[in-house]
Amino acid sequence: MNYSSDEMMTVAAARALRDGAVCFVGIGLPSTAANLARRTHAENLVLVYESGTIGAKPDRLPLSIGDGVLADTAVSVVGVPEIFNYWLQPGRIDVGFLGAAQLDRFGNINTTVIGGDYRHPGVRLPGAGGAPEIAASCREVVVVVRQTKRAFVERVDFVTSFGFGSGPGEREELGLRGAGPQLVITDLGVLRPDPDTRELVLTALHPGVDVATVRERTGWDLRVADDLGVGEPPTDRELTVLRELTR
Amino acid sequence: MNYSSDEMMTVAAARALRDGAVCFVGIGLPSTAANLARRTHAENLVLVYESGTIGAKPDRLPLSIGDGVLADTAVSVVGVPEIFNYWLQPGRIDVGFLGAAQLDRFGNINTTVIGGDYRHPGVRLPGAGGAPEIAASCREVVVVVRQTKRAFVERVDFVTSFGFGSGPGEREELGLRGAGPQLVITDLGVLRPDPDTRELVLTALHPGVDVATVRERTGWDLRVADDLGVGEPPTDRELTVLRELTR
Amino acid sequence: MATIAPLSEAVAHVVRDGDTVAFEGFTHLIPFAAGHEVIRQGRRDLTLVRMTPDVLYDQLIGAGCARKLVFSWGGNPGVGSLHRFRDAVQNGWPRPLELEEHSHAGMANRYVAAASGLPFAVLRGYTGTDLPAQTANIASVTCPFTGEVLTAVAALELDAAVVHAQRADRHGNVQLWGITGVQKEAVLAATRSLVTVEEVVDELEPRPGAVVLPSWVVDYVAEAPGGAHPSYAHDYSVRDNDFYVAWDEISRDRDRFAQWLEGVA
Amino acid sequence: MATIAPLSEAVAHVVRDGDTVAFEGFTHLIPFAAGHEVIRQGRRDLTLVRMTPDVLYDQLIGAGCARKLVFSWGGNPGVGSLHRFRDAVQNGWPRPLELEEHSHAGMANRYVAAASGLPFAVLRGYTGTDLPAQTANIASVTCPFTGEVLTAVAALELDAAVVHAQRADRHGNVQLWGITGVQKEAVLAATRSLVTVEEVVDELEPRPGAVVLPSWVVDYVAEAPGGAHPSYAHDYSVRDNDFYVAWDEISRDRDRFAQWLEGVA
Repeated sequence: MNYSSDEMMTVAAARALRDGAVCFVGIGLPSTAANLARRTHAENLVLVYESGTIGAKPDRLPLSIGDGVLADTAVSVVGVPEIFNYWLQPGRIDVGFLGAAQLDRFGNINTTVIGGDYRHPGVRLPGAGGAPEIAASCREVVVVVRQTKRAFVERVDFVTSFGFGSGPGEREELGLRGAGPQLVITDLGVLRPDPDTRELVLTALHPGVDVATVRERTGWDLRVADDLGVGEPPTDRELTVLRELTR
Repeated sequence: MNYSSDEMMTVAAARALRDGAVCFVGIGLPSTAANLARRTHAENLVLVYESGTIGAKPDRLPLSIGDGVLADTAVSVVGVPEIFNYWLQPGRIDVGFLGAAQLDRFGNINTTVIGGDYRHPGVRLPGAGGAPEIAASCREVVVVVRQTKRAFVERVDFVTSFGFGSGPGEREELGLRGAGPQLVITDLGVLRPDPDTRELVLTALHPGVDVATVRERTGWDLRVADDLGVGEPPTDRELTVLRELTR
Repeated sequence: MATIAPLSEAVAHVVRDGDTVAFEGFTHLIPFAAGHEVIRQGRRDLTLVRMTPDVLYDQLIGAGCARKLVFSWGGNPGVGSLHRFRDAVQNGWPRPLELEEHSHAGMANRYVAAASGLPFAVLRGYTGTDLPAQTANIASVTCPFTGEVLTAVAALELDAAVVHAQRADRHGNVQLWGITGVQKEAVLAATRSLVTVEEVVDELEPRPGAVVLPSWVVDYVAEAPGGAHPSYAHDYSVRDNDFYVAWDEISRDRDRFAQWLEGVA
Repeated sequence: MATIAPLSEAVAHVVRDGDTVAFEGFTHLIPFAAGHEVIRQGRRDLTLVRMTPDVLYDQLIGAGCARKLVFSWGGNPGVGSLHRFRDAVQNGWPRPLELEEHSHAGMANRYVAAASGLPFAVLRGYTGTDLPAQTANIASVTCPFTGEVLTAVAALELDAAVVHAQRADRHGNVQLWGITGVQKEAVLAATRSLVTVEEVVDELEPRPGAVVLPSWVVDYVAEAPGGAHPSYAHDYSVRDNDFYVAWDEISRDRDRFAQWLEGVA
């Protein structure tokens, strides 16, 4: 079956979720990917939404973080303070799934302002939401974002969610308990932090994408892993389930 | 109708609760008095129990703080942390009803240890429970306790719940927001703190009790108010309802 | 005891010029009808507070009711940006909008602190981000037992809180269920409160997952059936997703918005 | 994912010599069956934690399982004192019992802090009392915004938590209702946890007021119908008030207690 680069990105994100993992899900692409995973290889994936629904099993794609289908199908519905204090903060969540307006070389995320200064921004974005603490407290973070030169920048204009700061040791110094952004999935391929430098490195391409294209759409001098892989294209089943979900 | 001094005490305690007040109720005499009040002059009294039941309307006397009848008849049942943090601590409760093993001249309460020292006590009592924060945070505190020389002491062996410390200004200095013990109801009469010295003063006798008896059963040189009153005996209705409740 | 009153009367009592006021709701149960009444009553200089200011806050901001916004995520959920919010921030139209910005965890804990009668709350939050530099309401606090440094946020005390719920009884006890967000905390954090409800009933039969606010912590209850539209009230209505999409068009243009605003008045 | 196992096996996995362990329950849902299994397994040197240690803790203390008690109210509710507890404190029998004593508000907040992954919690508590002088786990903390001095309590981190609930499903999701106390917090504060249940069912149909613990935060679930006796399980059993009264007699005398203890083994 033919597929779009967005479909490839969503399928790749879904595959990153192991069965049985507990996943803190934002709305949009992360939610689509998590629901796809639950319908394919990860039947026992636990979906936690910041609206307070734990273990939701929506029979359709939720249209917002507070969709009634989440409450109707959850194992437990709790208030918003509890979801952050009892469930996210102590490190009970395996994977946090985040999007980004800007993402930099060291995995820091900006969803606040672009251009100008904070008080007089070029573009005012929606802001932090749950992201700063998701980025801090989940065992690991997966970022799903379309790869463009505007989005993939040397240094974000505003650190909304902390990745690796400007390199190794900073998370540890700040006392952040989660491992931070361990995986960035784009419409072109996959980036992972170098274990030594914490810089995001291209580790896999989606089928049919070349390195030059990825580098063109990256705002820093992108390093490429020695053992650069190429992902599997979406299977027919993955595409069928995904299109069923999003139609 | 004939009545016992305990019945007089319970009726006097019930009468101290105005209709519509929100009352934090401990088990035992306070609970009996509050439930009597709700069945006589204070139909809209709101009963809050530390087990997390708000607005319970038990159709019989609860046998413990966690009696199922409280949950079954409550307007809302919340967890124990919430009852203390959202409901007691911010000063939403009008009246806190406390008992005491020892009560001193300045309304301080001991329910921890009597005699010896803390590590090697003469008598080990149950301890604080909710009392220290009830005494601190309710708009006012009513203490219900049988009057004996052993219980009414010059200075408590251990301050479990703070009344007025050793005199005026101490509650304010400590930042306690509630007005403290404004009323002590015993089987002999009623004591109130002197507005200036904060010392508990005998302000009313129950019918048939004389001052000498009260002074005899008080471990300090008890002051008597100039306008010492005498309470009304229990009405037939009060006694009937009380006996219905406790039989 | 809550007073049960018509919406216009209740809003007039609860929301006043210059107030710090939250119209809370986490996608679900957003008090649109009450917010529109605030626009009709011409309230000004409000400090609007909400974790997720969305279309209702875009409307209040565009109508010139707000002086300041305290929030953690301002967008049109599932659609994109809030154009009246952006226009106010980027161009000062119809008046400048001061921002105080937090994370969800921070805002939730600020409500909890206020509901608990505490001046601050402790969390693991904001660490390493650029947010603390922009407000005095984020600080640090040292654990007296371990020496660990944590984040403190100031209690979010409100003059007024407005929320929508499914039901109240005739005594003014309020019941809401489904996604219950921070509505309880907002009401408990406020000096004055108003709950609009789908219906007033004789008895609140218990519901799984329901939060109940006793009458004596609520000041006003007003019947406003459908009062959460275009958001929804679980078991009463469904979200009007088309309106959220349509809002993107309506709000992009000042004139088009002005036209919409006339329809509210 | 919780493992569903027989009670003896589950207790052996969850409660170990030297543990700091809470058997929580606020009059309701007290895990007596699990506690008796701990006595049978001969656990020693436990630091027993509970807001309201009552008859079960009197039994564990009398049986010599405990080295220390962390608590806020220790009595036989509605009856009087705990004689085994008193005997241990006043006479060191069968072994000395170290005490760490708090108020309910302090204990509840200590659980909340541990459940929240924080080293401490802030409250208005203990002020003016003689309690802070007796433990290092009560301190003060200054609000970084207002300068006000408040009370801090250290997080109550547990090796193990044991609670009783009405039901679990076959995946190990647990549901309890009625008075729910601090059971959720205790489980979330613990490294290992065991929930005994009245029954394991195919599906947890939603109940008003129910707290649900997802399977993935529970280690063991064990069926123990009637496992809260002489306390009760709301909608399953009623409290055996006669036993609480009888306990006063049984526990007053060491020999009489020893006889009772033989019946447990």
